Amino acid sequence: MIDLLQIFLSDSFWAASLRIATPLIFGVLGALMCERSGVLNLGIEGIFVVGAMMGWLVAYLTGSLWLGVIAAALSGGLFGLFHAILTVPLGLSQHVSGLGITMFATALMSFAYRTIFPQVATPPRIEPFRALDIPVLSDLPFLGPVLFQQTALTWLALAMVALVWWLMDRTALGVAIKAVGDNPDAVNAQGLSVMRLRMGAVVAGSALMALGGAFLTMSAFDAFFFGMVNGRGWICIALVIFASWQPGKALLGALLFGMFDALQVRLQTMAGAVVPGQVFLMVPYVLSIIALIIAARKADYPRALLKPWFKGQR
Amino acid sequence: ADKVKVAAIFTLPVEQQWISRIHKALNTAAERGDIEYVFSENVSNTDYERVMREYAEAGHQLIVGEVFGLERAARKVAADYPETGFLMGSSFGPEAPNFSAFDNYIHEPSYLTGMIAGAATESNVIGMVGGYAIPEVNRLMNAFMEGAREVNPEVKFLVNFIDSWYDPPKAKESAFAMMDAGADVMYAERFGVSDAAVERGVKAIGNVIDTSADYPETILASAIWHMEATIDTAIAKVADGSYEAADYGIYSYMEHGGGSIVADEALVPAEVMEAVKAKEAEILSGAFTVEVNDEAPVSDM
Amino acid sequence: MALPVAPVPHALPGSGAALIASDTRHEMTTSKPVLSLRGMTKRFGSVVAADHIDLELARGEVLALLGENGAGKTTLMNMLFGQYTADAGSVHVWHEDGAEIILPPGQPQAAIEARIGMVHQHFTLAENLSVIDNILLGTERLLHLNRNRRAARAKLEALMIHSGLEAPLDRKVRDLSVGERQRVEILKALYRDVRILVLDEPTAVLTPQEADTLFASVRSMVENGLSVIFISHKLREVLAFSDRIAVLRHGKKTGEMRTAEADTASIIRMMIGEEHDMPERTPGMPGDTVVRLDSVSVHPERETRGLRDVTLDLRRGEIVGIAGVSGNGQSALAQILSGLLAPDSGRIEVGGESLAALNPRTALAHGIGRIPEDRHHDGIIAALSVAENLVIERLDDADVQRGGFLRRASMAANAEALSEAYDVRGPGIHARSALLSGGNIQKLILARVLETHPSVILANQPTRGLDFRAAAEVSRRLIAARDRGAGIILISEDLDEVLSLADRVLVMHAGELVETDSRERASIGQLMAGHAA
Amino acid sequence: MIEIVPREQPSRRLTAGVPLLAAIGSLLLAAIPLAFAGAPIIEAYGQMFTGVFGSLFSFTEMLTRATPLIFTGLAAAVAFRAKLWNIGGEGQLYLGAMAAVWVGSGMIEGPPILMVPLVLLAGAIAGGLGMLGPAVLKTRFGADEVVTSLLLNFIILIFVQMMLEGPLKDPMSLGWPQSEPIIDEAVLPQLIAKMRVHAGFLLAIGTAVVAHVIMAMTVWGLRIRAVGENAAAARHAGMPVKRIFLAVAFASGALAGIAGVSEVAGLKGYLTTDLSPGFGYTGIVVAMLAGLSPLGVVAAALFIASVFVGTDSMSRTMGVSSFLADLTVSMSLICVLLGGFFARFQIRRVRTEGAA
Ligand SMILES: Nc1ncnc2c1ncn2[C@@H]1O[C@H](COP(=O)(O)OP(=O)(O)OP(=O)(O)O)[C@@H](O)[C@H]1O
Ligand SMILES: Nc1ncnc2c1ncn2[C@@H]1O[C@H](COP(=O)(O)OP(=O)(O)OP(=O)(O)O)[C@@H](O)[C@H]1O
Ligand SMILES: [Mg+2]
Ligand SMILES: [Mg+2]
Repeated sequence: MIDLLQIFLSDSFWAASLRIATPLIFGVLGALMCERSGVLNLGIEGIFVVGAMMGWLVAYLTGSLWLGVIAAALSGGLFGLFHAILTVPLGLSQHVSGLGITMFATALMSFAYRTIFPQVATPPRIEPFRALDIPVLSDLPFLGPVLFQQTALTWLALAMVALVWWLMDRTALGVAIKAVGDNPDAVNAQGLSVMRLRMGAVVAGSALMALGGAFLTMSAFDAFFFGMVNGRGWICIALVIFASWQPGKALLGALLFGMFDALQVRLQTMAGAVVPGQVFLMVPYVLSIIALIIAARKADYPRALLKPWFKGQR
Repeated sequence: ADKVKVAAIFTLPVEQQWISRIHKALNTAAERGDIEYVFSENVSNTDYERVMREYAEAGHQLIVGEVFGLERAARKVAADYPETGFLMGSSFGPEAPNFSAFDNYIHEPSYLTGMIAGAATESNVIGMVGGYAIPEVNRLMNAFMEGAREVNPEVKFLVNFIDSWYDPPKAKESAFAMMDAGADVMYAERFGVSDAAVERGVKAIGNVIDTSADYPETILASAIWHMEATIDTAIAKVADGSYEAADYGIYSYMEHGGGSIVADEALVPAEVMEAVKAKEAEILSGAFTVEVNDEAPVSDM
Repeated sequence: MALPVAPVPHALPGSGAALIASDTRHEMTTSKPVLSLRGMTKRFGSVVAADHIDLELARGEVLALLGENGAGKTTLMNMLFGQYTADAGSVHVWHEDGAEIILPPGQPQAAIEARIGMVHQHFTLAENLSVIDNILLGTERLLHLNRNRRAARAKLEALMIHSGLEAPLDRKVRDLSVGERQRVEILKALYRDVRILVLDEPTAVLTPQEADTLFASVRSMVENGLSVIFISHKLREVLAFSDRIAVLRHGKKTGEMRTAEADTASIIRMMIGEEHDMPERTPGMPGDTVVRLDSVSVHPERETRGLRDVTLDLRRGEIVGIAGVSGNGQSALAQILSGLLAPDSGRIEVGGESLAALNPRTALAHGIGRIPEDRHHDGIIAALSVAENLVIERLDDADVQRGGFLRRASMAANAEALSEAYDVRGPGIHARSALLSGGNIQKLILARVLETHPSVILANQPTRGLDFRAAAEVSRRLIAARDRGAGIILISEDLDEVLSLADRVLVMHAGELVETDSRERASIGQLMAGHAA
Repeated sequence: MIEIVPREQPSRRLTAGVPLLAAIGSLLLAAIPLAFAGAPIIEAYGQMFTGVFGSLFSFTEMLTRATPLIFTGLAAAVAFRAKLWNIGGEGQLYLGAMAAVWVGSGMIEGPPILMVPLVLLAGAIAGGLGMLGPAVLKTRFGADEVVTSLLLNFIILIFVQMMLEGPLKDPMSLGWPQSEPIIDEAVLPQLIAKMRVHAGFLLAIGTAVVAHVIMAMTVWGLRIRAVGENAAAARHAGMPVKRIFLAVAFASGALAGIAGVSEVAGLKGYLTTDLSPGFGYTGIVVAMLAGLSPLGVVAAALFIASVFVGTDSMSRTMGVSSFLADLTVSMSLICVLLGGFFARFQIRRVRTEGAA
């Protein structure tokens, strides 16, 4: 118990929680944008891979991290556009299209990587984002290490929470996106374009997801590996429902998951001798399910989620 | 002479450290002109047997790979193609007439790196991050721990498995957590651990491959696996028609050049180096045997 | 697009809920046209929903568009508004200054810019959004801060006062009653300062009072130059509120006339091309009690009104009509009898057995046939075929299954027979019932319910949205069932319907049920509003 | 401008032709990565064909790979029919496999005629319970089953790992985390000597037929469809909606569980954590491609397996990266998806003139 208390009091635990949460924040915000507009994007896992690979590759080729970030967002958006075309104007099954995008993106990135680097034993490395050392702030006790020794991408993620919240909750565009996810007929009858709103939301959301992948190769690590996304995209699909499609709660959900994960590592090392290590690996997932049960409220469900819409049909 | 046709089948991409050693040895042989080399990577367990048969049917003379988790199937295939040589990473023994087994028996250099780590730690806490608790990993960790204990009976270990071969960010977080708990030397079984060590300015011990150039001032020493001895022996035997089922595990031992230690002499004190050298000599002479222990290691703090 | 926030143009000093007498109506002959539809044509597969229809609308005119279910009314209006892309034809609109424009087909945005507003037959509201968000949707620049809405809110509030249409601006639409939703729909159109307003069956879900209020407000705006096309199946409304009538049949316009010169019989003749008589009410012959509710109470929950101490006796061979403004507890009452809701206190006696609650299964077992209020939601499973929908309440019967296997042939025979008997028209018994029109869906449900000869029938809004021929058919069937000895509870907001069918009338208000002997619209209306008679 | 309108009758010719067109389309697309990798394209196509139809071996290998996909495809198809979004097929597959090795590795012994059904039953129950959990959480607490069943995949896989390092570990495995082998009596027999295809394949076909009969011809099928299409109306009509929902959940999980049994008892002989390369997830795709029709699932699974096995084998003979197989499968998936669209809808031009 004392140990647990120590963990919770240590700044490095909280810093780790935020670090682990960062890719999830991007991902869950992206998923939220898509689903708010009525489109489920199961392509997320693959789009993470795209972001991880393209961000890293462009940074490696150009030497510029920010170009990498932009490339990740653009290529994520491109795959999002693909999903959007299949599911919005063509109205194809969002489940299949999403899973298809994940398979396609993952395979394409693997194939491309192997074709570009046929004979490497260890992948080339880049100089990744470093913790921002902000004078004074970084030296604050507790808050300094937790908040102000993170990399620029973590800050970007937090900024995105604010931006998405502002967009969804404070602007007419956000209202329109929510409306199109709720009842496309309402949007159409008011003279707005269902297609453009949905496609825009899916593309933007997918770009955000890709940033989550980029964080993995450009901030959390400095190289691309096959399989390194390791289910993080799926976690975001779960978190967005936990968050009831709200940006604030999305941040909370991602942080909770990051916290559970950071806790898991520490508990496993401490008590690994007594309990099988796997018990701790399950912790984040089990606690997420419990959190979902407690939080399950469905009022805000985007009612048109998964439902294709065609002009002039009922 | 004709080139030996060799095919390799890996269940993971060739970047995986363990596999990269086999791949490297095969590539070296191919560059030398001894073999014609093809490979399939990332082959799932379900497809492995088919791929073995496809290569065997295609007339490859030697098939290299790893059959952990599909021993029975692989041995059945080998039995169906007695003319083909199979050289497989396996925890079990060889099987006549043509199924040979090897494994990463570099517990000896691991023991030696353990000595260096044990001497280097000031907090007396060493952190170890692994992928999965499988024998191939466990035996190296256990030897490492024994080595560290020999020079430093006070030393304690933190052990963690991340349940993934390829999640450097996760391995990194694991390493950070251990450093928070006091570890000042890290055993880097996975990618990501040394990165964490660099960031926090602590030392790390490498495993299987030499990454010291990537992490300046950080890697004290590494236990290196060399597959050349294993591969070259097998190729030679196939070439002269004398290939038969045998235990190739010993070719990973130090006496065959299958395992070695590289240490950064600038970071390791001379007297420690001396002790290590002495132990290395004992191992090579057979005066000292490093125990092979496949049990999963656990934290003892 | 940004709308300049202007003062309400159709401002009126006060608005009465009284009917506006027909002599205050405009004389359309003197007015200029604001809208002209020419040669409008729309095909859906093999169906020609609209076949070269021409229609004119004058400034300040109220045009009623009539026709049976499926005649093409909604299709025509959807083409006007750009929801559907017309196959042929053009839409001409004249601005105040006399300039003529032709609307590009298939673009609601263009219709909106030409200041045409449409209230759709089915709600087009985003339920998770607030009323104000729904109304302002599409009127603001997309990055407009939606907190910055003082002007818009002021405009809306003025609009609500002047139109007499009140809606809670900050509530989520999902929490509103259908009546409130209908008002939001109309406010949505009016907010855009429309010159032409299309109302597609605006009163289908409104109470007579609400309908009167609505038309009064519309009338007052018409005085100020608004032009209106409205669609309705309620001839009383049409006769009371329109200036002119246009009738569609099978996608073609079959006639037009001045309302002043029209009467029910002539309209019907134009709609169906033949005479048609309405069912006559014959007195019932009440027998012994089949259902008794004994001081049943339900706690109110969120937006559904509860019940307070409701006691009700239903006898064989009678129709008990329950009048009242919807939202006063009717749905709780209906749910209890359907077996979807357990009362918090009180007993239910069915067929001599006293129960704390029913469930759908026991309700069916006790011979209670249910015609649900929302036929799409509760009544049918749209993706299943007509034949399947006809048996979903009795899947265990021997003519439906044997050893778990469906008896398709017998089901088909059953469906053929019932479709014939109840005149269920559609693409066939094996087609998805989604393809049936509302009226035919209702006939399907009626067939399913009546075929089992239930001793009790709960008919909740059984003719809502039906054209008069379909509605008359439903009425006739209910009367026949009664005469066969069934006890029927008829819940309806349509007082005319209650009066024309019921042997006894009860009024529901605020969760209480009061019996009345009166057959006067006015005095029942008083009860419905909560005033003692 | 164009408008998308549904065909009155889904085109028969197209419905039949779509898989063919899609296959051709995706194969044409595969030329792009092939060209990038510098392989001779025509020859590659020949190899792709040979990879599936070139020998009895390659053909049976395709059937072997299709077998688990049929089961997981059926699991998804049945659940999705009732609008139960079971994304947890992968986890349920492992539960089934775990139960199979638990029961079938010597705990009980008996003649094959008893052991095989027993092992299947154990796997089915384990998988069924694996989906019953999320379904109960849904009916009791309203917790979304997409999330819970998805997260359970991770939990179950970690749990399997734990069991394989603990109680289920084979003491003879030299420390490698794998279960004891299934005893011979519980093994699903080989269909053809020396070929891997096993009785699980016939069982899969049989199961698909039974599922088809149930869905199309029985009252239960009608009830399941009713609940899926409109639960409110089903309840109103007196159907025990919750019970049906839970029963479907159990059946769906059981089907995925049998996929696991079939893999361990028919193919691998024992359980490891890399038993399935994502069969649970691919099953969802198979089901959707099949339009949730049980017989369609068989066709879709055979198609996906053919593309995979053919391309995988071709990548080896042509010396291109074996990631090409996954790439081609994903491309053909998208092609089939698009093809289905053209069978159901037509695109027509609409006039845009008229603005004055
Ligand atoms: N989106 C559509 N797809 C296919 N057919 C349609 C569609 N909309 C309308 N129809 C067809 O057009 C015809 C006219 O339908 P419409 O909705 O215009 O009738 P209506 O006159 O409004 O009937 P009601 O009085 O019941 O509202 C119908 O018979 C139907 O076959
Ligand atoms: N999506 C559709 N595709 C094809 N036909 C349709 C479709 N929707 C409706 N129809 C056809 O339209 C006709 C009338 O439909 P409509 O919905 O206008 O009927 P309705 O009586 O107005 O229903 P409601 O009273 O519920 O408004 C029916 O004959 C039906 O077969
Ligand atoms: Mg209608
Ligand atoms: Mg209509």
